[in-house]
Amino acid sequence: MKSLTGKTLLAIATLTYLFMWVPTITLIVFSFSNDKLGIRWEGFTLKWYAEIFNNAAVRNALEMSLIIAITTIVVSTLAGTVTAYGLYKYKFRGKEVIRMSLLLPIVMPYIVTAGALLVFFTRVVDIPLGYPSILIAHISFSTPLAVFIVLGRMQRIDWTLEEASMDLGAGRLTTWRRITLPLLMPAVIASAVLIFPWSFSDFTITFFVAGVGNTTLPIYVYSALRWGETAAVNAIGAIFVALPLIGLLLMNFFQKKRVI
Amino acid sequence: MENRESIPCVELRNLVKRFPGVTAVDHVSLKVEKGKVFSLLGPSGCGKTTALRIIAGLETMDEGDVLIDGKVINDVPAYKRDCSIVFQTLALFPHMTVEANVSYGLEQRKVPKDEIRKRVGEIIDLMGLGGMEKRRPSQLSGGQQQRVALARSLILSPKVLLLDEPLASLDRKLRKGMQVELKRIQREVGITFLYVTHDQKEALSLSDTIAVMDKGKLEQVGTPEEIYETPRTKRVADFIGASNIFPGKVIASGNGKVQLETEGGSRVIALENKDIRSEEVTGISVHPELVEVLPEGTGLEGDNRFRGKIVEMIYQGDFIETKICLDQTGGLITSYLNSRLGRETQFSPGEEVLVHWSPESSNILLG
Amino acid sequence: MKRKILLIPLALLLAISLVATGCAPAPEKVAYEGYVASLPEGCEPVPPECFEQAIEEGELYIYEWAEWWPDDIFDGFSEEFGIEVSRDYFASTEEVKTKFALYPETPYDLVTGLGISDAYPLQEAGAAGQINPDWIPNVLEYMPEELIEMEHDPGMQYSVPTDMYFTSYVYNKELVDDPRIPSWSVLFEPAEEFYGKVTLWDEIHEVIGAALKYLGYDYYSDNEAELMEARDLLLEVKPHLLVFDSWPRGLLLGDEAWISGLWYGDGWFLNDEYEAIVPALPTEGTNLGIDLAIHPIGSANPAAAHLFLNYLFRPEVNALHIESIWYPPVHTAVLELLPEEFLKVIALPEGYLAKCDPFDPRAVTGRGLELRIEIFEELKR
Amino acid sequence: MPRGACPERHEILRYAQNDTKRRAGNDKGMFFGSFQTAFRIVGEMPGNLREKIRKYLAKQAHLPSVGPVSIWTILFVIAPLGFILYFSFLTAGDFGQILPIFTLENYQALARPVVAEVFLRTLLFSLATTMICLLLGYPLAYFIVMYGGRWRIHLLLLVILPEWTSYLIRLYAIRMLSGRAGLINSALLSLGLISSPLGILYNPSAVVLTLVYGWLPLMVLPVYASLVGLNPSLLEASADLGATPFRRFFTVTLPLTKGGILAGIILVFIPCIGDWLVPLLMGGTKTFMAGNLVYLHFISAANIPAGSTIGVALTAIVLIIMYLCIKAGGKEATERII
Repeated sequence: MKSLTGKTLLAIATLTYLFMWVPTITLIVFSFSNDKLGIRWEGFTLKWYAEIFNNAAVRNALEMSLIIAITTIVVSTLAGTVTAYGLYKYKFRGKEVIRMSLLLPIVMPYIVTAGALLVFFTRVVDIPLGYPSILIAHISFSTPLAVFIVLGRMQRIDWTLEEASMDLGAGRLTTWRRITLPLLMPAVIASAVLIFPWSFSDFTITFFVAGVGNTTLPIYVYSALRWGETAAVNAIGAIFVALPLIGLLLMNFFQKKRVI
Repeated sequence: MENRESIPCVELRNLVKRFPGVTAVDHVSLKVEKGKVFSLLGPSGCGKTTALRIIAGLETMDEGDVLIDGKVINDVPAYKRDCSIVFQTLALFPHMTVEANVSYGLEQRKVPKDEIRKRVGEIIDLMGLGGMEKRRPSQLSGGQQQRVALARSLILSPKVLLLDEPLASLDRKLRKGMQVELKRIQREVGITFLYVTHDQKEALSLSDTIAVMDKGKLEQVGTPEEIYETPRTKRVADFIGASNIFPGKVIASGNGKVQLETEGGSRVIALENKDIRSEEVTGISVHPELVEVLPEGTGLEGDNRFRGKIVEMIYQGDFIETKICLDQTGGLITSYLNSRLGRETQFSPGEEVLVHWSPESSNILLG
Repeated sequence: MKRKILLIPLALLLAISLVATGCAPAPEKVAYEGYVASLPEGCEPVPPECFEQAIEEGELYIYEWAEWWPDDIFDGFSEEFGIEVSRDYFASTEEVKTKFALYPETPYDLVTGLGISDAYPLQEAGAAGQINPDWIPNVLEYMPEELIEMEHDPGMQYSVPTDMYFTSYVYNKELVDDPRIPSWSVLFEPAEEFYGKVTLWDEIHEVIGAALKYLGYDYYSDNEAELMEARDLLLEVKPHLLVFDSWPRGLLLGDEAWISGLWYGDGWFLNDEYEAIVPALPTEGTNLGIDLAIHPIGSANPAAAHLFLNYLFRPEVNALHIESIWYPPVHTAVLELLPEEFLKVIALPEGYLAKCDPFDPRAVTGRGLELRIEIFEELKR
Repeated sequence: MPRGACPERHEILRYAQNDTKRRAGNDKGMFFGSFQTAFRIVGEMPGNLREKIRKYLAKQAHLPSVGPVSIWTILFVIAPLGFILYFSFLTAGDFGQILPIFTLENYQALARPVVAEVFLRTLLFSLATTMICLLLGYPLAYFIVMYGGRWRIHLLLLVILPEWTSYLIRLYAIRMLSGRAGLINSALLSLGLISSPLGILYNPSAVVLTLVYGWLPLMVLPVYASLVGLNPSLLEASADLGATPFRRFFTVTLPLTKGGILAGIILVFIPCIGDWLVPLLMGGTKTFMAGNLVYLHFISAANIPAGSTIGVALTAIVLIIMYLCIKAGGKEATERII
């Protein structure tokens, strides 16, 4: 890294990281500030963290968002993995069409999708606005993400391993469970890691298709922050950055430098 | 060989496999004897790997039957077939230890844990892998990985072990060592090996029987000696390394000899073979090491003597690859001269010489 | 290694989601006699059949502004009747309008905080359910006669007023010194020194209505010439604006906005928090806004909804409501319960109400609506 | 925007009531209804035809894996889009109803100068955002790949992790950070770099920078993936042939990572086109974007057909851009999409 290029790259990278992290760091810092607007530093407090558990609205919204995000992750990664497998393994007519139509949910403007789904759910099919509509919307969106991530991994996998397993006497299912899935796992987890923030913080689509009793965290934040206080919301934001960070650090600490 | 009435370990009957635009396996029938090493030899893309994969059940055939131990197993899925394949890429499970890799097959067969442990221990000893049990494949050398792959298949005591160019990824020296090792292991466990390779030397040194394939068709089946010394067709002759091939027609026969006229117009003599009808003959081949080079002064009398000029001499260590341009036809003939002899006779490029080989050395080609 | 690292945060997430899922205590059944007996003096009970049904229903779904009405009202209601209240929040009433237009039987029991220009289209689109007057004796008891007989909903069939609002503006009295206060001109023709410190609502009816009013026309006008004049005025002021924001609280508190179009009640609400900010009642007059609660046709708990409306009109509950939102009340008996300082909120200049325009459907239908949307689009582009 | 000539009140009420009745009754909606019919038709088929279908299905080994998601996509992605297209030809009632009156007016209305202006601004903002993302994201990804060593994954996670906090919460964090009383201004003031607070927010550059902030990770990820996939010996080879690092980058690295770059462009540019929250929260009075226009008609004006029409136009633009990107980048662009 002694070269000029190296130094320039380091500088750009550092600045970019700073750019990406400053808002989050501010958020974490001010989540400990006594100022209820979350703008100024007015002494250390933990009360906003307590507030998360005391304020029923915040707690319900958080719970709702987590349930939706976790369900979405589970269904989408499963469906995405299975679909990617089919797309990779079989040759059939219409494969390209399917691949391209899977791009649609990723590239469509959110607000158009949101409107389309709202109209579709209310005017065309009678799918109740609520968990069903939100989950359908989230899964429709996240599954393609998982498909493409897993598909990417599949292109780098040695597929004779699967044949080797069958040759050694393992049936299709056992092979899936013991060989294919472990090999795909990094991609499955990568999709979960990307789907979580997407589903957890989606506002536009959820906001449109949410029904009775479905105030998710982003909806609450949007509704409350336009007028209300921000400090408790800062605390929630802080938790969601801090948790994975702490997890990472712990893992690093306990794990000897083992290579996969 | 013929008088033994045993059931072949593996038998293919009229096997056909078509891929879009190409017939990979074209009506192949063969029998693999129990306890022997049988090689499928051929250039890459000749369909040998496809045939192997069909036997393993990893590919379905379009026509024909596969039999193991006399039973048709066309519809038996891969995981129920009594054979095991060692892949060219080895296909060791990267996320499992050596031990887990080796015991994988036994676990699928629901073998009791104690027995698995015992058999894994045995095979690891046999393979000389002691101490590597807990390592992952990525932490092993190429040769060690090879052994793990072998152990993983052998531990199942399959009726036949299918090897798909297993040594291709090793360097030359390691490959030599592994060939010897393979032979030893095969003798020790007594399992039938069906070996796919494109390396004729490997096939010659390892096999009891060799089947040469080209473009999906079986060209010739025989012992290594038969294949080497009497290749039946141009393609086999070419592939096995007999680089002197003279296409031609039989023009006369008698006295236990046949006379052919090559496309260039020379006459060559070969021994007559009762089994061969002369219309079928398409030419002859001569191994370069059987081609003698004589100083120019030597007489032209006798069979298979031709005048020529040395165009190239390539020192190959134990022999000198000498290319001679024949005066009569302008064609090239290759001779492997013994290095020492070569020095003694002191041929040099550009020199006019006489080439000669005995009629016994002429091998009649049929296709 | 990578995959184990990533599993930990996921596991932690799962863990907190489990912790966060608390259990609500099982509500106790309440007897009608106890309810009637415990009613504060002067309050009317709902009839027994409504009460029994409400207890039976046991839940109430409300759609409202976040962080607006105090939690105490809902907690008190839940505690007294053992009815679980579940609330969802909208960020603008327009959103409510669209959702109900597309799906009129969205199963909320009550939607609160709607202005008449929001509630009227809902009513006309068939989304507002009939309110049973027999089940809200306490509301009728304290509701002024003129609010029961409003033109757009005579007899209070589809909506119940909960409080009043005026479209107005606020200014920071320490930063803004303009002799024209409290005229609308401060907002619509700001002095040069305030360029970039002025905000207007991000809402069609407020921004256009207020401009019309400043020009001396009816707040709900559908006259094309008048509306075009309002458009020209707005386009003229647009370059001097900071943003269009209906809720510029953060901007006002951070001294980023000095003059903001805002509802009168919210002005006092902010004043309570930041003393420099004061609302102005425009001399030209404004609209006479009524906040309404509607009872959607999709409601699954009609009795609980009526019981809640009845409960909301108990004077001390209403006082809680009014005190926390700082909006003028519609309840006739709540004034004496409010603190002294609240008088400033309701102390209107003599005859001011006469200058305020009551709702007129012309603004939300036909040409009036069409022109408004055109103007708004032109303004926002 | 056009609306139906204001129908008499009783007509509207009748429409609303009929509509409500339809939903309340046994009618399962046109969609499920047609499904039922389809099932019935299949059930009534003669046996040999059913047998044929069964045989055909038996050949389609990919169906169990690809089928469910394909059906899902048709049902919940393509069908809603189709209906938006359908609704864009209808007329809106005064109170948000969709009246089944066919009209082309919504499309004629797309010719308004407002639409052109807003769409152009949207494209401009999105383009600027994408360029900045590329200029920041590519070096970052390059840095991680070349110098990350065994910290690569960690460095990459540091790019993704901020995403784990709700986008909205972070938007508000930026607002409080960049406001007049915010941290940036107070820091600059106390350092004496400025004499009065800067107006950082509520202008076009605030919108673009916030969009960059939001979408940067989606540029870094595909570029990172394509850089990791590069064979390092290629770089060495070109160095061996005497290429300077600079030339080497432009003649070898950049062309070979084209797929990743195009995927990044797709992933950043396209969401930007549809964004409406950032201009709403960060923008001033001159940052109205296409997403906001959809919102205005769809929600503020409750005119579903008009909102649908703009949405359809927006989707068409997005699809054209994606088509161009895929054409330029070949299959790789879609394969590297994440």
